[in-house]
Amino acid sequence: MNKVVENAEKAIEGIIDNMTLMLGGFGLCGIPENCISALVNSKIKGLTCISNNAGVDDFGIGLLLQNHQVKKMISSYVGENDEFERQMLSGELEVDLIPQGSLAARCYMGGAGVPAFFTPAGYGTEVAQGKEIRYFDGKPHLLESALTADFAIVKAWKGDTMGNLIYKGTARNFNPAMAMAGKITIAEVEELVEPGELDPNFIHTPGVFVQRIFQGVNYEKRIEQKTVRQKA
Amino acid sequence: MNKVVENAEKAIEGIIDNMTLMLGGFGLCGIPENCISALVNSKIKGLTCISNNAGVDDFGIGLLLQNHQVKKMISSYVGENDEFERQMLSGELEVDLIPQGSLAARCYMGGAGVPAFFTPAGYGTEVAQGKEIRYFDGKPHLLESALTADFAIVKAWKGDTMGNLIYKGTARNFNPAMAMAGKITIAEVEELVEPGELDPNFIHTPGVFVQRIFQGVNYEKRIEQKTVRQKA
Amino acid sequence: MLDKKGIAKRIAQELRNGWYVNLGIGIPTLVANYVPENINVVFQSENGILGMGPFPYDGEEDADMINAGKQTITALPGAVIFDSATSFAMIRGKHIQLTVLGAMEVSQNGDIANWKIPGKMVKGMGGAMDLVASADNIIVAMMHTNKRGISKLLKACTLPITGVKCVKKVVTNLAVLDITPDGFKLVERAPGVTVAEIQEATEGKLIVEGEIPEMVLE
Amino acid sequence: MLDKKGIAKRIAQELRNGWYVNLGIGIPTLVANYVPENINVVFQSENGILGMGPFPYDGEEDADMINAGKQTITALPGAVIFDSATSFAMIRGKHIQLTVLGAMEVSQNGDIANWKIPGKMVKGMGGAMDLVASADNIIVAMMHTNKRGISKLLKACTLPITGVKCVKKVVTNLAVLDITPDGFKLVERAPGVTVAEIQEATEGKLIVEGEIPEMVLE
Repeated sequence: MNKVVENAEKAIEGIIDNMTLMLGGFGLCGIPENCISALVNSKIKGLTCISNNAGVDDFGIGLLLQNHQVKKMISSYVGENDEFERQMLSGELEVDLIPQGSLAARCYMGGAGVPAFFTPAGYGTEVAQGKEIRYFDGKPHLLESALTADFAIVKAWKGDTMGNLIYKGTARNFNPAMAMAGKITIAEVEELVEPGELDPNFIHTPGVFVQRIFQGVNYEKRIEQKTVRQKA
Repeated sequence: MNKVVENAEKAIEGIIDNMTLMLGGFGLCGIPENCISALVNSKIKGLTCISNNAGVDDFGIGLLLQNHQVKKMISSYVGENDEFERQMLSGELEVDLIPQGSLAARCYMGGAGVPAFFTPAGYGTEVAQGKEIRYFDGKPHLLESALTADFAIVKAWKGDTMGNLIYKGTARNFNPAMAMAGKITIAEVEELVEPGELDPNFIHTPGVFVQRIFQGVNYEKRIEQKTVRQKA
Repeated sequence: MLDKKGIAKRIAQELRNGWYVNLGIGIPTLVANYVPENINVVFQSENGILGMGPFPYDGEEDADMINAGKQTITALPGAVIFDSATSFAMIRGKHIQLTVLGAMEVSQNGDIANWKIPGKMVKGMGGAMDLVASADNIIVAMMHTNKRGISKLLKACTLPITGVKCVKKVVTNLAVLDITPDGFKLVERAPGVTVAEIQEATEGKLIVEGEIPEMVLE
Repeated sequence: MLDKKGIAKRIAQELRNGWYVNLGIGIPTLVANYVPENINVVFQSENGILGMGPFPYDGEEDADMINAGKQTITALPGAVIFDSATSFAMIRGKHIQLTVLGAMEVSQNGDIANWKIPGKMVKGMGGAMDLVASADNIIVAMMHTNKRGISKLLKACTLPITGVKCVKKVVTNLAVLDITPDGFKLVERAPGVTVAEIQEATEGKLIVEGEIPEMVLE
């Protein structure tokens, strides 16, 4: 059971035009930098990207936007880059905005084989349009459907050759839920180790959810908002 | 923020007749031994117990059954003890059998604020009686409701005074999902430590789900089926 | 009249020992600076941390440790990291005792609008819709009027709403108001602000019963 | 005719490299002993482990390490522990490639009954209903007839069913059969067993096309 591929180019083999991808990360934190670069180089287009955010002009999913490879974004918060705004206003880019918790839950449910579930988020708002409403304990809920993707691409801190993953800090974010929801899940990691090196008791994503894994290179890990305090 | 109580007797304060409890564990593995003892001594009766199993005659929830404190069991697999069978056949004990995965999901959803969800488990069986059926991708699913409890009682390996928990091995089982689903969640741990001693990156149950915690004593950790191989 | 720090200070008085608290971006973030000395609360950031601490010292920032505003942060002893699905399980499951949010508009029945202005670029609701739909205790922190002097406390929201009948309390530069079935109930005046001034700045129904005390801020 | 070990050996031939496999209690558990040498599979136990290894040596058993049958087990390198909700997320989400279960009855359309006998003490379905409802690839391991000689491969199940139209293949002491839209298709005979004997022991519709090969077991 060896899921290791050589690099990002090999990892994204099989991704073709018009597929749906999930990409882990929150802002620029915990994004699969290597696979995004490989996608940019691949010229694959017409992608539907499910990702909490859409990167910035010159990093993250912003690079795919610059390259006109994205047809649709499914996100909770976007527009931190000018190209995104331009493409959306011109109608080139379709955007589906989803409450962040519903997005996370819809990915988790997709991976967990729960096709639909009720949540209170969005009731009474435009998010509720066209959705079934049902009351539980007197409180209105929307029926939300699960999300899956042709490929889910996640970034972890450490992984083993069987696909078991560990994330570091808040770079975890959407990665575990999306790892569950890919028909094929690709994991890029900062450090790839042999089976047995990770403690079975402390693995965040069990390898069963991961089909391909590789050790990435040259992680930039860009900080969007460096905020610091001064030493007294 | 100190959630520490002195012992099991203090931990179960507020549990009264006819309440609904969740009790973690799978078989006798990972059960809250100290709290079960305290409940036995308490004479509280009419309890509805949500637990995957019902213990054995002289251990685990079996002790509560011997004492006629349980009105109803909600479980996936029971009857590994004679008293259980006797009470069920005599009509003294009500039993609601639920597929194990639905039980785990219903607890998780209860903790996660999802009041109902669709699952394929049980379609076409007596479990489906009275439940809404809906097709997704051509496949029938049941609408299952979330479970919550007046008190959830879980057992962890280590915990800190803020309620953060770590489980060991397969003693994890139902404990994390039930910890989420208690209106009040009690955690008993083998080792109680100060905040900062557990790595924030490797905590199984965030303290936000736990209201009371104590270090248990005299864990028996009984093995139901000792199965071994001989050294060559 | 209060400035933004004053609003944050007043909201900090609402904190109770042992609460888990989610602070939105903007004025709400400042609340963390004014937690009373004898009060212990744990701050949640919905991108996946409980026990968020202060910003790191310069040079000690970690790209893998940010808050929901994408700012670099630290973790306090007892902190715990989790994924987004678990984070919103906490929120949706009502395990967070207080949510403090900014708003563009609040209506007298507790509706809130804070995510979208028609005709302007829409950036998305982020976690706001989940937070307002699930939290039992939501305080809105905002200026009483917008930059053009128009009231933000309305009979009904004019902007697309984020959630219905969810806000419990509003703290503005002018006043503290509870949302009641009958409208905005004036609870406290900001230092030096008169009831008449508050009435003037409130488009929605304002309920004034008896003497309205002035806020006490250290 | 096969014994239980033989059934397990034959099922082990169905394993493919890289599969995640859930083995039920009874005959299915034995499959783990006969994994072909060039095949790597990972065994899941639904109480929360992937990478289940052999029983521990005497004296090394750990009360905190058990399988779904409550037997003490070990973990192989690369194993991972998880909670019950995650375990059934794997199962329900179709991340497990093969499920091997015992059964009391299987019908020719793939229904399975393996949890309840009316009039007898009901112990519960455990994880069986979740497994059969979600798994795309279910092999049933069982004796062809019960102790009274009555067929367990039926036109329709007589016992309360565990799942509908889910079984893909049955391996018994007499034969390997595929479930097809038209009935039980005979694929292989157990060593020394004739087609007539299999026909005799099969109440449901048996499809026999051409020469039926005898199983090859090392």
